[in-house]
Amino acid sequence: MADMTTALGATRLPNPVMTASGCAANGKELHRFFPVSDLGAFTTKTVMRDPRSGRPTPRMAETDSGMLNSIGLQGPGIETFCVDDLPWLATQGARVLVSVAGGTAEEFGEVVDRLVTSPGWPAVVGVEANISCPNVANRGLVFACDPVSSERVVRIVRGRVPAGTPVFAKLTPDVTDVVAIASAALGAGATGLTMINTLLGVVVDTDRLRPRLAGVTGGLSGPAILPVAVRAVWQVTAAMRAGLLPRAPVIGVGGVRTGADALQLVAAGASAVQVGTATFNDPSAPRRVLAELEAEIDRHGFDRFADVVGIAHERTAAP
Amino acid sequence: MADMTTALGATRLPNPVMTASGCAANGKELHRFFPVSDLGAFTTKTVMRDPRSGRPTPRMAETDSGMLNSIGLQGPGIETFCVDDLPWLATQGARVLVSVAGGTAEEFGEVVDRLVTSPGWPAVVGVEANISCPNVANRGLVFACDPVSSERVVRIVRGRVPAGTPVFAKLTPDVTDVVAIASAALGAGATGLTMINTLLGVVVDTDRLRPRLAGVTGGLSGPAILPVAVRAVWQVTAAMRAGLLPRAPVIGVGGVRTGADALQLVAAGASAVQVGTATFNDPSAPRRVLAELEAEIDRHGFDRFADVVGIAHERTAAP
Amino acid sequence: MSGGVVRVTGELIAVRRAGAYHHLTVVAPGVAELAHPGQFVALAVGGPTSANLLRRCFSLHRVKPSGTYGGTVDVVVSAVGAGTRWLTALRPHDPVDVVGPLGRAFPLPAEPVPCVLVGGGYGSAPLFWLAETLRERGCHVELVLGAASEDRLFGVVEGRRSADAVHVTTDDGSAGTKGWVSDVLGEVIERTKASVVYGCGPMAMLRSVTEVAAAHGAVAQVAVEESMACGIGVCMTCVLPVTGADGRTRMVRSCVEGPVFRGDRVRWDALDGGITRVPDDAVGAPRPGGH
Amino acid sequence: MSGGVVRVTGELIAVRRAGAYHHLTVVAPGVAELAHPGQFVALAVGGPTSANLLRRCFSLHRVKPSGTYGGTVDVVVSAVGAGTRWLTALRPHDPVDVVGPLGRAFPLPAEPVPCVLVGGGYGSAPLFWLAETLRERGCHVELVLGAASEDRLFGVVEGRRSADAVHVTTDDGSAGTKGWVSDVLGEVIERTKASVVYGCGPMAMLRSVTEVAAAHGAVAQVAVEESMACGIGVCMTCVLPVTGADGRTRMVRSCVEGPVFRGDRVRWDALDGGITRVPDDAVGAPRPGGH
Ligand SMILES: Cc1cc2nc3c(=O)[nH]c(=O)nc-3n(C[C@H](O)[C@H](O)[C@H](O)COP(=O)(O)OP(=O)(O)OC[C@H]3O[C@@H](n4cnc5c(N)ncnc54)[C@H](O)[C@@H]3O)c2cc1C
Ligand SMILES: Cc1cc2nc3c(=O)[nH]c(=O)nc-3n(C[C@H](O)[C@H](O)[C@H](O)COP(=O)(O)OP(=O)(O)OC[C@H]3O[C@@H](n4cnc5c(N)ncnc54)[C@H](O)[C@@H]3O)c2cc1C
Ligand SMILES: Cc1cc2nc3c(=O)[nH]c(=O)nc-3n(C[C@H](O)[C@H](O)[C@H](O)COP(=O)(O)O)c2cc1C
Ligand SMILES: Cc1cc2nc3c(=O)[nH]c(=O)nc-3n(C[C@H](O)[C@H](O)[C@H](O)COP(=O)(O)O)c2cc1C
Ligand code: FES
Ligand code: FES
Repeated sequence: MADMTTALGATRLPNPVMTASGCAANGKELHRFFPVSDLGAFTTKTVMRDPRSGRPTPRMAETDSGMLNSIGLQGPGIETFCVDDLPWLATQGARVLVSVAGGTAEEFGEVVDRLVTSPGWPAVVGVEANISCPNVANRGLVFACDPVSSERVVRIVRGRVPAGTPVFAKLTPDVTDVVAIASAALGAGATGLTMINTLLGVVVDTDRLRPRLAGVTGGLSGPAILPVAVRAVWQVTAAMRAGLLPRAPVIGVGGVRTGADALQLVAAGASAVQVGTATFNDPSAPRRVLAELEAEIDRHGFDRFADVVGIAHERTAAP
Repeated sequence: MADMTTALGATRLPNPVMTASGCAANGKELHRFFPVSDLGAFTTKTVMRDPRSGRPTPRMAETDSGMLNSIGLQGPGIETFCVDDLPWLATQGARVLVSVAGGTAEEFGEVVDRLVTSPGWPAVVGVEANISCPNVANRGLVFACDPVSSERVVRIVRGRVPAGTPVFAKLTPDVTDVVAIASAALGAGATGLTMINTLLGVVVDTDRLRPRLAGVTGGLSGPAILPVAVRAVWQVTAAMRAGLLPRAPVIGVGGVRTGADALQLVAAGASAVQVGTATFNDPSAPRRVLAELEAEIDRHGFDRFADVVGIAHERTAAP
Repeated sequence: MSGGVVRVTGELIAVRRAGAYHHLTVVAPGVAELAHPGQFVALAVGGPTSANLLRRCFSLHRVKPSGTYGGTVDVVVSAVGAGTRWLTALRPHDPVDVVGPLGRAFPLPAEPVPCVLVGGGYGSAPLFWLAETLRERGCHVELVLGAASEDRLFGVVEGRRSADAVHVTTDDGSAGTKGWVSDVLGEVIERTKASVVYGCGPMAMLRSVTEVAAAHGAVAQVAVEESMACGIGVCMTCVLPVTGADGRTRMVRSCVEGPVFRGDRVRWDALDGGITRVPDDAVGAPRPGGH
Repeated sequence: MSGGVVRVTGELIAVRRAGAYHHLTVVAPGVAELAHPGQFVALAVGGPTSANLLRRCFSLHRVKPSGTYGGTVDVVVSAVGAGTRWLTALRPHDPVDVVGPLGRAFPLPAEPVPCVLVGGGYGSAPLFWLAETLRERGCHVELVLGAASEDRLFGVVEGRRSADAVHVTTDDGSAGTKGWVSDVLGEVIERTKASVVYGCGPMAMLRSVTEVAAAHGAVAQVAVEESMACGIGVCMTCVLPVTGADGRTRMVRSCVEGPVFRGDRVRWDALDGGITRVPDDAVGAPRPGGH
């Protein structure tokens, strides 16, 4: 069997499959279906400084091969996270990628400050800055829609996370030029990039003739968006290979349901893969995707997972 | 039965359902399944100045609830279009929305110049400027990714199309701020907007471990993208209702397979709807969608289609 | 690992019409053994080529922990959309992908007190098993079953076997008393001296069941039906505002902390026209000027 | 309106294994009546909840314009992916959504000349009907059927009824001559003095069939298999470079101008490793510096 280890900056993970933030809560629920420590890492629900109730309901709408959600980052806040959730994950032996956010750049910093003092901190293998959330200071424009805001947040997070711990910036695909945002994040010191968050969408309820979500807009996720995720990973990796961006690890996410889906992201350049919405269909999806991805790597006769990362760039004839 | 007529600027159409450009060729093939004159309008395959061979194959990849295509605007050029295709459509009594493009802003103008002299011109109810195509002069960046390029093209097309004939600018969703592009197009004199073109995507062939499309990237279409189309129409319509954009008709396109799908776009603000990829599944999809949309309007008890346009904005509680 | 829930590819062994509904029996080894009345299962729909990613949730109507085929679960399905139409078109021996049992069951009284069980439409599905469980514990049990019309009533005959009495209402008077369950509920509570009222059905009904129960000195335990993307507690789509023992309202997940809630704890005031607001006094509610 | 093609919801009446393949018979009124050998049908897959939007194309194996159930069409399906697995798992009486007949049929010789028909794998499916049609016109017909292994041969027995002789090759020698169809084809053309060779199968085979035919003075008519999104001529995904009567190469749609082409008109030089280039001399080919 192939060596499935993968490197995210200085951190080495036993395998490249993770949960996606917000699609696995903080571990206890999925642990009923498989041991959370089986995964390369467990990505937690984005945590903010204070408790948040999230948005009104309906918060979800099914769409063809996907769904729309508008949870609104409901959560108990960083204090409860550090006291209840992180220690539990640590006890299970999980490697934790902690997703953080703030309504302002400074709030990201406050969340990280509290996080690094948590007794569970040793279980943390990285911090994912979810910059695909609204910037209160900038008319609610998503941080990751703007290179300057992206830069500011990443710089603060990077400054407060101990140097040995990787920081990933999670990008939205809803931009004209994802490479420009990636460049801003890496320029500000991000170890790597997580791509992609959901696409902005609206579903109209054709009985009530109004938006189905109480919050009108929501994020589109699921297999429907896999080609967009593969494209985003492809573009950023291509820019790195062309020397237009510093080389950095990419975590691919968006629409992964099978090991073959994961392999698409990996061949396009992802060093790790997160499984989100598919978990709602199959509670053991992240664990199953890992097994299937291992089988794919073996089928192709590779000895090491790392040899497959970005391989599709090499196998593409020059246009 | 409800009055299904709809207005696109000065033009009145008997009903709001059209083919989508590039998904119906130029009419002869679909005419075997239903009379093309049944539709509100027939949108032709984007035509450029010269004959074009398009891109190498494979040009398509199926995706979950959608597909990727990279046709590369294959076509016989405006001369053949004017001699063969437009007269045939005119003979059938079709109302034709002619989709035009160019590798440069000036090429758009040349295509229109030839078009307006065509004997088939009286059948033309509008010109759709497909500005979601690469701008040769600007590193191949899609015109509609940039407000300045969008403006330039629309100004040229508007200047060469007789004043009574509406000009629609077809926008890509692959931008940070679709309202800004809409604003540029309307500012340059577009009668209205067609939204959306495909989303950029990549599919990796997990057997060959290389992109499935010979051209690497392609456009994602089909039901998978309906929520993105509805969102784009929603945002632009909301901006119009808020007085941030001049009021103008919107043609909704992206993922429509049923009358209920069409109704989503209409309730979000579209005055007409185009059916694209669904035609590959069901050759009579545009005609069927029209019948189903009529049934939906009747079911809701509306007398006039026009009363449903944008209704979801009125029925949404202020956030 | 299982923690009281399993995922299993079961097999449909029977599907039969029951008025406007379909009654499905599925072999689902492991589910029946763990289940209690009020819990639900989440079924995948559409098969391997499905565009419908999300599971559909159904109350457990009955379970048989063992049997000729292994444990079976029964559900009652109203075919209203793509997923339920697919499920009700299945044929015996077709595979059915089941996750369950899910959610919190109806809490059972410690003492053999009289109980009234109120079901609206297919909402009555879990009540017969509950009735039998309560009667085994010595409770006097009466059922109130309501629906829009006779064909949308479920289990009236079954109810006569499971409970001490059955009362029927229909909106159009096509069976039983013309009117709503709430019109007869007060009288039944009074006469039976019920101290617990269990309810399952549409939200508006649960609200009035809660009100009528309170007015007659009974506690309401209601099983709510919120849109659920995951059913297992990981997505936060299924929340509704519920007041905790500490008196504070939180947006809680109805799939793991429910679907059964004490009626008087649900913030019915936040529910209106298909939208549930976040009450201003909820923990973490948006404050003017941001959080 | 029909213009030689219909869309119809048919009904599967039989599905049986044939070696590595499944042989499906579908009642599809209207299709059989219009069809000719070499044409194909496009079948929808996955049913109403399907995530697979695109139809799958299959050569018509046989048609019966009338019969107990109305006109039927037969196809031979190799289950290789999501859509073909779904089709081959269907059961009798399941609905099958058919568009057809599609494409250009094999052109038939005006004179009763000897013909050789070459099929690779399931590519032999349309050849038996073609063989019978040719023999009705007085042609001497021999078949060459090849596959990787015996189980991937289709119709050897049927071929003996339909044609004057059948020659078999397999890559692994598990049946007939070990080797490729092209290894035996030359000899068969020479012996029968065939003037037309019909081919259906993988692209590489069609290329060598074309070459061998040319080397022995015969014309090749080959049915190609390109990825098709629509099958009806509206999407431009299925193109390949073909030289026209005017000597100029164009990217032509194989679904409406094919799938049958004269082998010597196909620009095989542009096909390599699963990618088909646009030849530099094609009409409208990209020129350095743009179009
Ligand atoms: C705890 C619980 C128990 C339930 N018990 C039963 C039962 O015993 N019998 C029964 O017939 N139905 C029951 N329902 C409702 C049932 O889940 C929905 O009718 C079903 O999901 C509709 O699916 P669809 O594909 O037919 O409809 P669609 O409208 O196509 O569904 C689209 C999406 O909306 C969701 N949705 C639609 N309607 C509902 C609804 N009423 N409640 C929750 N989600 C919905 C679906 O799950 C899906 O995600 C229950 C729901 C819950 C949450
Ligand atoms: C004119 C024509 C005639 C054909 N005749 C037969 C036949 O008689 N018997 C038979 O078994 N197969 C035949 N094929 C091939 C058959 O269409 C494919 O095997 C089938 O589409 C694969 O679908 P899938 O869902 O199983 O595979 P997937 O890989 O899931 O399909 C994904 C997409 O790729 C397309 N695709 C995949 N493989 C092929 C292929 N080999 N050729 C064209 N498109 C492909 C599919 O149509 C679909 O759009 C024919 C194809 C064409 C174009
Ligand atoms: C219900 C739901 C909640 C989510 N919450 C978060 C979140 O809190 N933080 C975050 O970074 N991404 C969040 N996401 C986005 C996912 O992490 C992921 O980026 C996206 O869903 C695409 O992956 P998928 O298609 O595998 O789900 C959420 C997605 C869903 C569906
Ligand atoms: C095969 C194919 C070819 C297309 N060609 C064009 C084109 O020439 N011009 C254009 O403006 N849009 C073109 N489009 C985009 C469609 O017109 C439409 O905007 C898009 O596909 C979304 O709609 P749909 O989901 O209904 O297909 C093409 C789409 C497909 C799938
Ligand atoms: S349905 Fe996902 S948390 Fe309840
Ligand atoms: S498959 Fe669409 S044009 Fe041939």
